[in-house]
Amino acid sequence: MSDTVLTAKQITHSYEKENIIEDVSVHLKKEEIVSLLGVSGVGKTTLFQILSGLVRPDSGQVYLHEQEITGQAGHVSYMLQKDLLMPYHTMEDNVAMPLIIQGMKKSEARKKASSYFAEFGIEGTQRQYPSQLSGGMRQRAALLRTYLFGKEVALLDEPFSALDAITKSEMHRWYLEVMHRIRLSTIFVTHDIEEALFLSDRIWIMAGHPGRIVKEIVLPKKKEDFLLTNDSIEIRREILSVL
Amino acid sequence: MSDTVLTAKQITHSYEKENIIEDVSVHLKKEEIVSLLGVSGVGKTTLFQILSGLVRPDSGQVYLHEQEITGQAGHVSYMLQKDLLMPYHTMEDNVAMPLIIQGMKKSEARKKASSYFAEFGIEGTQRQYPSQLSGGMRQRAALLRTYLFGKEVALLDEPFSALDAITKSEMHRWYLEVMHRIRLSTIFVTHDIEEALFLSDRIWIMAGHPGRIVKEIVLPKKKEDFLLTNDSIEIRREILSVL
Amino acid sequence: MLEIVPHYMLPSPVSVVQAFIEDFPLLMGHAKTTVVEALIGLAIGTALGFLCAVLMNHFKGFYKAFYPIVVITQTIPTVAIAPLLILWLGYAMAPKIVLVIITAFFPITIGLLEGFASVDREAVSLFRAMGAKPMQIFRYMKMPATLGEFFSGLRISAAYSIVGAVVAEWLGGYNGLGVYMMRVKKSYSYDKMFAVIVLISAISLLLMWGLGRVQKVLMPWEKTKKHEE
Amino acid sequence: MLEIVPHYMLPSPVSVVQAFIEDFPLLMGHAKTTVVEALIGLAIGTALGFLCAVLMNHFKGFYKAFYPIVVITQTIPTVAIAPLLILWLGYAMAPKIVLVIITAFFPITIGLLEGFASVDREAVSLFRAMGAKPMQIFRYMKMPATLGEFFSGLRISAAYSIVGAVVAEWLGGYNGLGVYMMRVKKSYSYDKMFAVIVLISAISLLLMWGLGRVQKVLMPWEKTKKHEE
Amino acid sequence: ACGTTSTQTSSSDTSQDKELTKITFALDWTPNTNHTGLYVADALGYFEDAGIEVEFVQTSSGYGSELVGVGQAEFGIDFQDTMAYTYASEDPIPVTAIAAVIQHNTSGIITRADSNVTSPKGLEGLHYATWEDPMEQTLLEYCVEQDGGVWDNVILDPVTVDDAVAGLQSNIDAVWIYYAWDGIRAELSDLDTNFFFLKDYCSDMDEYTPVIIGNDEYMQENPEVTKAFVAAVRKGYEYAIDNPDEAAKILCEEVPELDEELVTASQEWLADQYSKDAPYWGYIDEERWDGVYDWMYENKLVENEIADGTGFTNDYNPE
Ligand SMILES: Nc1ncnc2c1ncn2[C@@H]1O[C@H](COP(=O)(O)OP(=O)(O)OP(=O)(O)O)[C@@H](O)[C@H]1O
Ligand SMILES: Nc1ncnc2c1ncn2[C@@H]1O[C@H](COP(=O)(O)OP(=O)(O)OP(=O)(O)O)[C@@H](O)[C@H]1O
Ligand SMILES: O=C([O-])O
Ligand SMILES: [Mg+2]
Ligand SMILES: [Mg+2]
Repeated sequence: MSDTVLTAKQITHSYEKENIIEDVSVHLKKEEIVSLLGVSGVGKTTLFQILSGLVRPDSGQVYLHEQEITGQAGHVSYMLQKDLLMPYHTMEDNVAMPLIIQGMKKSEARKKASSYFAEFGIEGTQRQYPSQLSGGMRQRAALLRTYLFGKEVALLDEPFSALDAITKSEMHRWYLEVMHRIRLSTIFVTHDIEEALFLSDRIWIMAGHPGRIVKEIVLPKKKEDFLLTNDSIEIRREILSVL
Repeated sequence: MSDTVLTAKQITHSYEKENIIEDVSVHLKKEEIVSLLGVSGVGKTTLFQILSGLVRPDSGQVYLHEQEITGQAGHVSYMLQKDLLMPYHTMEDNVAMPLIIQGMKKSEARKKASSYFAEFGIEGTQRQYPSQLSGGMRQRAALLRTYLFGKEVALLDEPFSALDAITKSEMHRWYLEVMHRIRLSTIFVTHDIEEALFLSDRIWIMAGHPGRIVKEIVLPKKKEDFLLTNDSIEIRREILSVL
Repeated sequence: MLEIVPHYMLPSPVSVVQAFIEDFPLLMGHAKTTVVEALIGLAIGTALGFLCAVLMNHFKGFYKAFYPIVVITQTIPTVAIAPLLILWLGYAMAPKIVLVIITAFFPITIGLLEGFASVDREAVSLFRAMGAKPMQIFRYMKMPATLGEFFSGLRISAAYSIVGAVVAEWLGGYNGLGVYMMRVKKSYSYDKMFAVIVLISAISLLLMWGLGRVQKVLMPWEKTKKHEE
Repeated sequence: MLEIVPHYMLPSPVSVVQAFIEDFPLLMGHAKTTVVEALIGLAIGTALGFLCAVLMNHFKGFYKAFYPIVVITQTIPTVAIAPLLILWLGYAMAPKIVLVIITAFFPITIGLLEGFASVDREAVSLFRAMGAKPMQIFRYMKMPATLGEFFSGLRISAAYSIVGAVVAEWLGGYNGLGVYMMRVKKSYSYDKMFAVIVLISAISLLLMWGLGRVQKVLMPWEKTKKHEE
Repeated sequence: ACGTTSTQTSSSDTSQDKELTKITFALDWTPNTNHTGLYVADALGYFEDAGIEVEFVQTSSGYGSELVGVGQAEFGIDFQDTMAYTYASEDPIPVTAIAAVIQHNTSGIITRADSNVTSPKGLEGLHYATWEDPMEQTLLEYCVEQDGGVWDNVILDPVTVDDAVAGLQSNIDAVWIYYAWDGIRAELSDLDTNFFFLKDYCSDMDEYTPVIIGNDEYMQENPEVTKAFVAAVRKGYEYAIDNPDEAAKILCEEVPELDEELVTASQEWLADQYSKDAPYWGYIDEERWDGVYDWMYENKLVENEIADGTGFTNDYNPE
């Protein structure tokens, strides 16, 4: 058995007869973090919707290990670009929803969800409703909810975009720690090149119209101080030139 | 007459009996750009809601020039943290809304709004509905709509957070150009320190619980290559230490 | 002894069709009256329901004072007000239209009130920030956001309007499907009775279908929604 | 000669109150029957309306087949089905309950259908991504998102339920406010007639008030919305 | 207020152990003095003595034949003229009249006194409230013309007048009512009115209205119960004829919603009418009955001729 967890083969998809993404083939390996970069509107979210099975592509297939999951939702953890917290559920229930969906008893699910609130800097908001929270707090709650999907692959669409530098790096650290502990594999969309450099093992750059993966950058394994090396400056230049 | 356009005096506000921001006094000068930094949940959006007159603070006053506008909406251009495009209006109508509200004829307002679409990279979406656009495109439409408010002060709550580096720097350039041409004064919330350094004349740092403006940094006038100077590295360090 | 429907009360489909064809000109004549009453009543009822909802949504005092009255109008049986209506308005269309109005305005008011109440507060904030006056917030935001609820109320009202006019015609009148219905019922003409009931249902369905079309045109954004599953 | 309301038809408030007090035990006895019919009818009608809406929302074929039938049930005048209902169900509460059910289920179905149709597609996507089954999407998302529309339908149904039972009682029966009403009307006791109308309205208002309370409890998130202006 | 005084309700405490035959009786409308005999028979135990338990059900008007026909009630009240339509149809409702509640048609036209109407001809130029029934209009036309008037000169206002006294104070001048209830009520009111009986102007068309009807199948299968039932009812009406005041009290007690003053006055008048000119209460005269249906056929009110003897029998109510 290979160590590839998620594979997309020749994905093409259109909206209103116009191709949005074309011939996208990618694979994600176990415990890998890949970031997806690309200008606004290039098709990143569309690709995620296809990988998550929410949208069936016009052509192409998606596999989880060897199992085809094209157009089948529910196999991967997916954080949508909007936070999509339900205004009619408390924060606790919103975050606990994936557990409840998986059949966990409501009280237990709440307890489990609630136990992560402090780590995410939203302790005390359990009984509040989403409308009472700040944008960044809502984004963190959505991330926590995604984590509780508990799948082995996570697709995160701009998970840290509403966070300040401090909160963001706390979340980064938490994420890397969790990733390794639960052997999670991740693809995430970001517009922050530093974030991509810091977090990822590989970077996919999507460009063109229709959008394709035009470049893949493999980053060196160890990242301590990598962001300050000449290597990284080279890579930054490369990324910007492709975009 | 002084060159101060917007003044906030000793603003304090609470939600559910808990003070969120306390004793905030700031002023904004003509043609100035000030960025507001602060960790998630510190009260930046709350301050903006008060400055824009949408929320009346528990205590304190807001002035536009010498006129008190505390709790009076409609005096400044305000881009909310969510894009808030109306699902039932076309993109064109969404963007043209401030002009329509100000009494411009619908057809004329549409034409005017539409003329900016290309510059914002959303040309061709005029007749589409917001749900058909990507996150970044929606954010740009919201920014364009805010520009069309046409007030002399603009409050922008994370206006560029959903944009990739390229699109973001295009928007930055456009903004600086417009700013000077129409003599606009701006406060904007950002989590991107580089962006704050690049765009602003001053940086306010909000911190604490309840949130206060704990530090103001005045940046040197000319910014060409400023981001690569030692000065700027010093300032970055200062900001991170305060946050 | 108990059949599902006693044979003497259940005309054969053939005889119903025959009755329909035979009385066709008569039925059309009566139908015209009823449809006119129903449509005028529905139009005025809609306008009135709309006005009520807008005023009740806008003025808290008006809401408190008006809500019980609105409910009470629905709880007074027709027979109780019918004599007064005839006294004031005569036997022609006016009292029937009034009864249709009373029936029609209520679901519209309730639907709109619910719609207005569930409008996104942040969208209201945005419009206020633009300096929008209440009327503009209403026109460009609350109203389109509430069109769905409005149509759901209107659907209910429309479904009641034709039969509402028919029932009102029982109070007395020169013509209308209600008058026809009472006459054929009195003479135990079950075939004609069925024919007129079918006609009433058909007209109502036509009205509902028309409403559906109008809604599609007025809510074009609904088309663009991706369908799940 | 034409006064606004002829004096002989308009009893003084004092005599209405007197009539109410005098007939109080009798009224309460009748009211009990009517309220029981209305509440049972409303409860079953709500459940049925709910079921219809869920099935119609979930199965496109069911929707197409059922929508006309649902409309038709509302367009058949009571008198036309009354003899059959009595034939099948007798003179006791059953036929009245059935008529209340027929009245009550419709606004609920229409309200819910509109609610389901306007549910946020992206929220549905999120739940599908979580691997939620249709029932779970319904329970944790569609239903709470649609509670507002549900209550707006239920309000309409509730407003009709008491008077619906009263009107149904005119068809025939042993007791109930409708029976009382017809009797005092035939006796030309306008004071008692007004007393019973006031009672019907009062019970209806009480029911609506109760619904409002229930809605507040079931939709706690509405409280946290900031109020504009 | 009606029925606060207490009279004896059940005179019979015999045969407690006997199984009573349950019967449902469909009234034509709300209980009124047309029904007094029925309520008396119930209150004074005549039914119980006959081994019957009767439940009265109030209905909306116009269902008598249908409800009895389908068997939801064994007996009920209907009117001779409305029954004609079903007897003339291809598939008649299986009901038969078994007793006349009142011998003669006690209905007629009420007008304000200032209209000075004393006979049908007087309706010329006046506004008459019609409920647009062919039978109604044909019979009234017949009476007007018999009286030497011209029907076309009567102005027809298509409105159902629930309250004649109220109606006469609006733009209506003439209303068709039953004297025993609405006529008496008008007498009790402040309004000065005139009234004439229709039967006085159409002696060849004096219909039975109202009549007690029974379900054919039930009556064939239970002739003894039917006879016992009619006998008890007859005893009740005979009591009402002899004791109008007491009978009124009983009705009021059984149906406390009714207005006692009206009931008492109505009862007083009706006492003489129930079996007027008849050999005994409930008797239906064959010639008169058939004559009504012949008249209706001749006047094109029914499409088919109704055979003589259709729709009634005195068999369950013998001398
Ligand atoms: N309507 C409300 N009701 C109750 N509490 C609220 C409400 N709105 C905001 N808050 C609270 O006020 C605090 C500040 O929120 P605010 O939105 O101003 O933060 P922010 O600085 O904009 O954060 P972010 O960077 O995450 O957008 C938060 O703790 C939030 O929970
Ligand atoms: N439902 C839809 N109907 C029509 N067009 C759509 C729809 N969804 C997306 N698109 C179009 O597809 C293109 C790609 O959108 P997508 O959301 O995938 O971009 P993205 O790369 O995620 O951008 P961003 O960084 O701004 O979020 C855009 O041009 C958008 O207008
Ligand atoms: O038919 C009558 O009611 O007189
Ligand atoms: Mg996207
Ligand atoms: Mg904020």
